[in-house]
Amino acid sequence: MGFTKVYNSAGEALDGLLFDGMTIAAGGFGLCGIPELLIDALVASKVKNLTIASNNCGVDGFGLGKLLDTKQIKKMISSYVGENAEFMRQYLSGELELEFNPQGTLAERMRAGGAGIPGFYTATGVGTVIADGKETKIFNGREYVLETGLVMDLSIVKAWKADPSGNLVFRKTARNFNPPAATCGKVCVVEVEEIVPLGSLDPDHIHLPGIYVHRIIQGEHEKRIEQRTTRKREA
Amino acid sequence: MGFTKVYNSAGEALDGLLFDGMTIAAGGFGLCGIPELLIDALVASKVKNLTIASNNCGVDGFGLGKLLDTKQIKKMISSYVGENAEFMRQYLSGELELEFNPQGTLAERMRAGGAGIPGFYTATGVGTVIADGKETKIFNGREYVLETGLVMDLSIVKAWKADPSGNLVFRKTARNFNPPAATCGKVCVVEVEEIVPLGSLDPDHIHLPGIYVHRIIQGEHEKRIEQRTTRKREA
Amino acid sequence: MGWDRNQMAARAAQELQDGWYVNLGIGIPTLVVNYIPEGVNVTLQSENGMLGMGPFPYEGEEDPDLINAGKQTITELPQTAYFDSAQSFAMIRGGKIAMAILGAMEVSESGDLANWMIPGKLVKGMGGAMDLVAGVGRVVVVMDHTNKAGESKVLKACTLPLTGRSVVNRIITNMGVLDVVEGGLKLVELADGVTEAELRAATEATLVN
Amino acid sequence: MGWDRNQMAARAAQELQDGWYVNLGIGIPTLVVNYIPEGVNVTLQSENGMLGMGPFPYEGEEDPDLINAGKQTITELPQTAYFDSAQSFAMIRGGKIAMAILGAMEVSESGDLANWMIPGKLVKGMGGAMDLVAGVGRVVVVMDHTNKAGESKVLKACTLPLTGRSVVNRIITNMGVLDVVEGGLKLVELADGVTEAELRAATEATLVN
Repeated sequence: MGFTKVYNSAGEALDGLLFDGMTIAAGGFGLCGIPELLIDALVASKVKNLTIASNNCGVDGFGLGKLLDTKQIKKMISSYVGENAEFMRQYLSGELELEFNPQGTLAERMRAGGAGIPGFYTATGVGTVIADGKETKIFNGREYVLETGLVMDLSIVKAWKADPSGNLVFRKTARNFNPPAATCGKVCVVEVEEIVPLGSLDPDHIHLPGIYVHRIIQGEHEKRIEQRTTRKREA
Repeated sequence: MGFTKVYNSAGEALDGLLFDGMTIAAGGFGLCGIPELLIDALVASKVKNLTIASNNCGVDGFGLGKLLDTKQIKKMISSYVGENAEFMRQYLSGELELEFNPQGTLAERMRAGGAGIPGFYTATGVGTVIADGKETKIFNGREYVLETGLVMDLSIVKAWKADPSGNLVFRKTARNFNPPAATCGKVCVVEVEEIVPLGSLDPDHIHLPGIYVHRIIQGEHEKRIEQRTTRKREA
Repeated sequence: MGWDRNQMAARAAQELQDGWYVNLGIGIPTLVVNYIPEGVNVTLQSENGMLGMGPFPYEGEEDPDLINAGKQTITELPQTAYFDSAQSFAMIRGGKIAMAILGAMEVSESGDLANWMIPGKLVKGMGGAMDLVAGVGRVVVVMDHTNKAGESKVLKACTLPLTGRSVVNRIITNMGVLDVVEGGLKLVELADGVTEAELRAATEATLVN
Repeated sequence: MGWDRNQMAARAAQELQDGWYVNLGIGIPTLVVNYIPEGVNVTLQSENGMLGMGPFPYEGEEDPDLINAGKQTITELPQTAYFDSAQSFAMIRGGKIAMAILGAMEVSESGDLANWMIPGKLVKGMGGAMDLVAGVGRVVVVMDHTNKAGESKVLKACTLPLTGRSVVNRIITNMGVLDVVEGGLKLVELADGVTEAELRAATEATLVN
């Protein structure tokens, strides 16, 4: 059994996979379910001119925002800038390319790329700038725009648990973009909170089968909360 | 709480949904995970000229094969005839229309129909009769054929467990076509082995969220085995 | 004069029907959940991957793995199901959600909606809004009738980049309720203390009978 | 003369590499699992929705909810994962499976494959074969070199409806192993007791050096 998917650190897990100008799909929504350790390893690697497909770009100074600070990102493919000041600043100043994708189109483009579907039609964005320059087609009297599948050089993903064969389980809304992002990379590296023994995951409860996963690391996650909202207990 | 998804019988669950010439998506692979009770109710209803999208058409005298015996099916959309003698006989004699779809294309057409995707490109079937008369397009130097999303009047589906909100859990390989079939019907009726109380399914373990499910029944299933293969215990 | 944010949310809540699956946008739409009528059981979808969104957690019970599309910590309910973003937008695009209630920067008389950017000034991003307006059964917009400068946000044509073309069914503002119909907007209801003349004066869009 | 079914399967098993995900077709390919070399860990995909297919169950332990693509009762392994048909073919179409080993009625020198129907006579259906040959990394065909009438099944061009065009990489028959290369087929290996002259005589396709 020479073959193993389990690596000791994020740096090791990315060894040999990085090159300047590469494309990366990243899981996560806001700061929820983001591959914190792999992002730190990308910062440490100093790989540059990255094109990253991710719904958001973290926040100022955390998550993918760290790679904005170090100017390692050439282009983002995202649906939301939101309150990320440095993201907006780099985009408005022209330092950063930004390809806006509607959130569902981005998720479907990742899934399609992983599923061998090079193009699909959606009504999302028809009649808006999103459809500019794209082919459209009428189905049953309605206009749809052709969107393409995304195939990226690398996927970086955060899951809750993995077994050594790479079967993944996610937790609550931290699942989000992670499974589709995992499928669209030529190589998929996953960080988890816990690697559990083979056979300890119920085969009916696996969210993403190990075939999509090439390398796994276990580590500690900060899991920062972006908007802490609570209610008071009734007296 | 006037609104409920739970019905008392397959006949009740199909009440008001059936009409001659309608289209139906059915879950199941071979005889595994097929909606036995809803098929029986379709036989009893005498609804006719059905177009059914299902990977197989049961076997002689069981599963969807029952609807072949009663000549209620006008057209099948399937990937496999296999050893179903009556299916092959009706097709070769011209009594039954048969639209062959590659298995993966059929599954994806169901998923696409349910996901608001009216068309997608696949390399499957390029250069074969499957691509005859269909649009093709080159992406990155390779030819792909345009396949359409399937939207059917009704989905009939078999799951293992449901909660009253329609959240579904499947068991082992009985999952198969059931989730994509469930999503592509304008109305989806599901039969399960057990309806469990709300809150008893782990929200991370739900295979198909209740939003796709309109009516649910619980009942007894024969679950016939098509090919019983075993090995001997070592002495 | 007219409705405040909570009254607008309460009015929007009257749009909901028993058994519906609904997506609520960020801002005023979030408040709708506080006014769902008795006996009306709706399930809230959060497009980051959840059906059956519950209220904010009690202090100390926040879970970083459980947030809504506005990145706020929330809780689950007995009927909750989680799924990934591709599945989430499959159900949105596939028309499985009965209604979306969204905020807006501008709405036009033909139902065009703009709510994701102000060129050169504010780049928010469309998030899931373009998918929602293209996919859900019915789109209700909740917003102030005019901007801070007193200019109408209910226009003949939007001036900002669109989120969707001909997608809005009903507009609920602080001044009343308008439906998008053939030829323009139709007044459905006036807010408390607002006259038809006042609403007409604050509306750039064509009003039809 | 040449290899029997089990020897063909054993030869096909030599194609497997450690860590690979593989799909085995119905018939002789099913036997490949009995000959996987020591130290080579492969995971079998069954296109009806399973990775990590185990052996047949012990008598009395058959589970109607657990079958393979040939509808045979099987078992699960510690690494098994189940999924639906859309996900199953997403991974097939998406190139995640390293190799498929399939049976065939005919193969051509340009790698065309026919294995799903004989017009007017036998309608089997393509099942998942068209998706497999279009999607997986490498396609190996295992079949008899000739039909019952002694006619070559290794042809210049297929006569039956195709499963895929230019999709086969390697052909393993009872007479030997052939690779699809530029200009025709290249002899890789002769089966035990088969001469090159015998193989050439039984092959309609062009053989190149």
